[in-house]
Amino acid sequence: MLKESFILRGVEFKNRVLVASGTFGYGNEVKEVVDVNRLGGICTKSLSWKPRDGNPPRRIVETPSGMLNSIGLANVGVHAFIKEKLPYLRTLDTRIIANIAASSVQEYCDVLTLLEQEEGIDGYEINVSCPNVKEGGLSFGTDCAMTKQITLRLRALTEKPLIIKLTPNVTHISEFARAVEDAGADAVSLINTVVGMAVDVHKRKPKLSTVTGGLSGPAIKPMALAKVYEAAQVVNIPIIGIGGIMTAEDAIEFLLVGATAVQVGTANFIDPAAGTKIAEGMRQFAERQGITDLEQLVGALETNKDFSVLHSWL
Amino acid sequence: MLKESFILRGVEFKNRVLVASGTFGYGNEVKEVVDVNRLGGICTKSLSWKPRDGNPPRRIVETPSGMLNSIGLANVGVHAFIKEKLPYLRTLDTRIIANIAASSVQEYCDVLTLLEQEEGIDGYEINVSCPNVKEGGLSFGTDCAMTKQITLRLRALTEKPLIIKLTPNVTHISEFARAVEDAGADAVSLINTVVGMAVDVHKRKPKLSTVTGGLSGPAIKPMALAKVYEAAQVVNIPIIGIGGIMTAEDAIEFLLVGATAVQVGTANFIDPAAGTKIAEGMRQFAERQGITDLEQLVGALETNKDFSVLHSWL
Amino acid sequence: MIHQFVAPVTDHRLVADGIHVLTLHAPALAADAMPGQFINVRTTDGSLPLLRRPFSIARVTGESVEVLFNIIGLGTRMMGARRVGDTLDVLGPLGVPFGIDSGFETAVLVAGGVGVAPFPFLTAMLTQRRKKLITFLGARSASQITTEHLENPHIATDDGSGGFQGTVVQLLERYLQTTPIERPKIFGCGPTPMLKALSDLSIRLGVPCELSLEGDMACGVGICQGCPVERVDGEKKYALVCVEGPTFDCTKIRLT
Amino acid sequence: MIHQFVAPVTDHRLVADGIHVLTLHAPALAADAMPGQFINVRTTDGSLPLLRRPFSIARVTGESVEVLFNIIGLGTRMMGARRVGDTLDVLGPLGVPFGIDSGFETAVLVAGGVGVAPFPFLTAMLTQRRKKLITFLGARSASQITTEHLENPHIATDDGSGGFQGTVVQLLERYLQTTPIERPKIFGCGPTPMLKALSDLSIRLGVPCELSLEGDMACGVGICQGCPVERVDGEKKYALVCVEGPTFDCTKIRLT
Ligand SMILES: Cc1cc2nc3c(=O)[nH]c(=O)nc-3n(C[C@H](O)[C@H](O)[C@H](O)COP(=O)(O)OP(=O)(O)OC[C@H]3O[C@@H](n4cnc5c(N)ncnc54)[C@H](O)[C@@H]3O)c2cc1C
Ligand SMILES: Cc1cc2nc3c(=O)[nH]c(=O)nc-3n(C[C@H](O)[C@H](O)[C@H](O)COP(=O)(O)OP(=O)(O)OC[C@H]3O[C@@H](n4cnc5c(N)ncnc54)[C@H](O)[C@@H]3O)c2cc1C
Ligand SMILES: Cc1cc2nc3c(=O)[nH]c(=O)nc-3n(C[C@H](O)[C@H](O)[C@H](O)COP(=O)(O)O)c2cc1C
Ligand SMILES: Cc1cc2nc3c(=O)[nH]c(=O)nc-3n(C[C@H](O)[C@H](O)[C@H](O)COP(=O)(O)O)c2cc1C
Ligand code: FES
Ligand code: FES
Repeated sequence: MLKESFILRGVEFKNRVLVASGTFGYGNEVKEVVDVNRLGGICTKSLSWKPRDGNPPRRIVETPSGMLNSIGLANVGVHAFIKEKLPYLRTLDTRIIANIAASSVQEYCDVLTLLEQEEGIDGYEINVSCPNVKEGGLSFGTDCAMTKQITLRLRALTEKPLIIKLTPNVTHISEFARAVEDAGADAVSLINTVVGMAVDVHKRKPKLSTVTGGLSGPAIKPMALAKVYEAAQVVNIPIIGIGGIMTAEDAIEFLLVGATAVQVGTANFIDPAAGTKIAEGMRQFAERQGITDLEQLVGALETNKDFSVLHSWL
Repeated sequence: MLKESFILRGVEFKNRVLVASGTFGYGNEVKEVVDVNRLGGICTKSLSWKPRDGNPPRRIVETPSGMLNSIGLANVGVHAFIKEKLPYLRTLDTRIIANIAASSVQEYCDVLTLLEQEEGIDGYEINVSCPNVKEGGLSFGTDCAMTKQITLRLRALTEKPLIIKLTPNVTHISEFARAVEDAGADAVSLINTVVGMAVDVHKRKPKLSTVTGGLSGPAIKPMALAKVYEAAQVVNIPIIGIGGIMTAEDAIEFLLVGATAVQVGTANFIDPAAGTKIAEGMRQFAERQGITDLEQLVGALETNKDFSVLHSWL
Repeated sequence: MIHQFVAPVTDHRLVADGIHVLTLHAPALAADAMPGQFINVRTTDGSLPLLRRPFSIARVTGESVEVLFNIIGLGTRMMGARRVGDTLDVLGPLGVPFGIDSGFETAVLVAGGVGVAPFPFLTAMLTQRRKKLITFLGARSASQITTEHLENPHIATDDGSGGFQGTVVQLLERYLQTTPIERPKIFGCGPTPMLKALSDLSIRLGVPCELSLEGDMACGVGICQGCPVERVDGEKKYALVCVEGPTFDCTKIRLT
Repeated sequence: MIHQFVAPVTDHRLVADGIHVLTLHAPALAADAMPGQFINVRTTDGSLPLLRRPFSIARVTGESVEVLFNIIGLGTRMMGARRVGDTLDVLGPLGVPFGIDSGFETAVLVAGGVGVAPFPFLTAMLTQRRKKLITFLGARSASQITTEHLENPHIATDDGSGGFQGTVVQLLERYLQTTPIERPKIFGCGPTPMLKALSDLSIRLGVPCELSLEGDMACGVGICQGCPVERVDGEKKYALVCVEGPTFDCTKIRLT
């Protein structure tokens, strides 16, 4: 029997494949075509204090082996989430991670505090790729001190697993990973989307209404793997790997470079059952390789120690 | 008649399509299949003081719509370049930009000083994505102060166009662009490759001998466009846009977001004549649009000012 | 109920210049689909194109479903290369169907280009319900027009090579000026500028009108929030084309 | 001289289990190519797969060139889908041909799997030069073996379904133990572990041996520096497979 589970601050996840925030809604949209209970967990769409309409169209642009999105965190808001979405999520036999977005440290705290009063939430994932309105809209997630502060504040408010979701749009993601580890986070998840843009040359306009957006999908997988590997060199808390995962092999690449678990994002749009299929594919891979616990793959990459990730010539 | 040319520190380039360093060798490898004189310019493979063997195999890995490389700056060295490669380059009717790589500030200076004594070099492009051996191998290009210092030192040594080639692997590329503008650079070129990796799940080893490598090709175009756009908001010196350009439309996207010219990289491997075809495609596009000078496209993107690149919610 | 399945292609033909019709054996879809709904199709195994492509359900016969499309870019090129015996990965039926049961006597179907796609199915269901039908079809030229499985077709072409020279909305307006229609309801599908003109006309004439919108979609099932269309009022600013549409009462949304 | 051109596919057939042969009309290539050289083929218009794929020139007849391949991944799958009348974008001939003119009397051709690809062409040119020829072919099983346009074939299969059961290098070694060969030279092509075994054997026996190497290539023309193989000595540490190879004297390089 293969051991697939992992534990985060005492909470057991039945397998190592979660679905990523914003790519699986609130769990009920595709319940007819996916057995969601076979997922390790569901990260909800980011929740803000108030509902958000999101950005004007166009919000989605396809790019070579990737997609740009500029959704603007359209979400029902935490109150409607509790009333309308959580009851269904509570019926599921999988871990529910509430993903939180906010435009001030206080808003992060308020949303989490409200959710703390509810049954059925197994942990939090904090989306720090949000504009800090106090600082003129600069992203929290590219400011290491802010990211640490958010972590410290939220850590004080909950005993549940606290996952900080890091943005790749920084020079050294390992600094951020270490900072949130120091501040008491139970795990980091990475990567969120990569800043990108696309232009309509005929209209001479950005294709997205917001000029830039977030790139996801297979195009970013090489970058995501490098970021996870970089973070894994410095932190001891679990890492949840995200970025362009389409197949079980992709997921195993993330485990090998140091991820304890993975999240599947864009792939859900192409195949709503992607997450469960990837979990199944990982089981088959493990069996073929005679592995008894997926933990054996975590960080099991053999590297030639003469070469080092950050210091090589390209 | 369409005006295609642009000028950098008094040097006129006949059109706005150059071939990127490391993707067109020393200009002579594909002369049988490309009319190199129809290029705006050729950026040589990075030149270091001594010849470099490069990294052990495997150096190339294909990824979805992209490729990773870890060449290790294999190059003949500046002395052999002058003796063996430059004589041919001198015979060409296109601009020759010597790209320089080094592992210390002094080495950058030495290589440039040596090249200054030679005829036939129209300008320099400085590859700062190199490990700084004095600082334990940390990349010059991710350290804004170092990047500025290199620029200042080299500026003092030449009156020819000096282009600093920026790495995308930083939080705010605009800071770097501004720093090198302040230090007297004539232009910035961006982006160099994006750090990425790929794993062989069966061998449990990185596919590249150096663990990580540089991602290039269509996969990175959205990111490259966003970086050029970001830099264009803050600098007045010309920007040369690079990253995933395969077609004339791609090149025009870069012009619209603020690039004065472009470099074509990975596309040369797929079609050695990519650069000349893209230049031709830009001419046709301009004609169809009734444009008389390609300069009219530079930075001509219409953006909705309510939204700003860095501060939007994703 | 949404199904995800791999459907064999049982027929592939051209019904007009550049207009392909693929027939899929898809019993569950055929059983559940209603006109105006769509399917989201994976056009390749690889990651290029990455996303599924939405197509209206053009016709249902027995256990078969037809899609009608023209070739626009890579995804439709991949579809156009499908031969009998190949398969397609399909998600559907998706979206809100056209409202066909009450409030009108005569259905006025107005299509621009491949916007004709949902109308053979709609025609069949309206005929079952004994509604009267008039169909207006617009295209660049006559060779691109198909009237298969449509009732009472009137044609407009940009180049005048067939029927009225002008847009399909102009043709409709002229028709309505001269011909009284009993309790009409307009059903429109086509490019957004055409839908906007149609919407303006129907509001001006006070004729109820439902439009099937296009939009950039990633998921097709209400998850990604990628397909907003502005609402005219209500507490939420946007509706999602994939789950609240693609069919909308034209007075409820603002096209731009 | 290197050519870049779009060649029509004039024939596509299977010569063994999973072994495709495509014939291209490519006069300039046919005129200039020598055995051991390769072409770099664009397998798709899009960016997936992004890079060209290298293939040995398998045979030249008149103005036609053949490539022989099996399906490994996406690129070869795209090649395998090519039909007569389709085209392929080709760059070539590339690389250093086999040394076929002097220093030997008998050519011993040793192929592992699709490593047989360059040998029909090599056989034709060696025959022209009145060399003696013996060919050793290895594969997983007999169904994957083609002996078309080869001379004097000896077969080894992993599963024993044809000829000797074992590797092609083991077969060669046994053969050489019992059969004297007049001034032999070995020409090898196949997967790297097989080439390594062949190289070891030929060095041990003191028989001259040229190998055609595989390697990951981006450009195929000596630009990208992506295809190094370690040299045994010399001032440079690596040779480039695409321009200094793909054929190498086995004593000059170190296979790993
Ligand atoms: C609900 C719905 C139903 C549809 N039904 C049909 C149908 O029955 N038959 C049919 O032929 N088409 C239909 N379409 C449109 C169809 O989905 C697109 O033509 C298809 O996605 C194009 O894919 P592609 O890969 O070939 O082109 P791409 O390479 O994706 O696009 C080529 C160009 O067309 C533009 N484009 C792509 N998709 C759309 C779109 N959805 N709306 C506007 N512009 C677009 C792109 O921006 C690009 O400039 C429908 C769309 C929707 C939303
Ligand atoms: C000079 C030269 C000549 C060749 N001649 C022939 C020929 O005549 N016939 C033929 O069938 N093949 C030949 N090959 C190999 C051929 O190029 C590869 O099989 C092909 O590139 C695979 O492409 P793909 O997209 O189908 O597979 P991919 O999807 O690229 O690869 C699938 C798997 O195979 C591995 N792989 C891919 N390419 C190579 C390679 N070149 N060497 C080792 N492993 C690889 C990949 O790492 C991956 O694991 C030659 C290679 C070289 C360098
Ligand atoms: C349409 C879309 C919406 C997303 N919304 C959110 C979100 O609300 N909160 C969040 O933390 N991440 C969000 N993400 C990021 C994903 O969770 C994930 O980090 C990213 O897409 C990379 O993974 P992928 O390549 O597998 O998609 C979104 C991504 C997409 C494509
Ligand atoms: C194989 C390879 C070698 C490269 N070598 C160099 C180099 O020596 N110096 C340099 O400044 N950039 C080098 N680059 C980076 C390119 O010049 C370019 O910045 C990058 O590839 C992005 O552009 P592209 O997507 O068009 O390839 C190299 C890129 C590749 C793919
Ligand atoms: S397409 Fe994803 S929400 Fe509509
Ligand atoms: S493949 Fe580019 S140098 Fe050999």
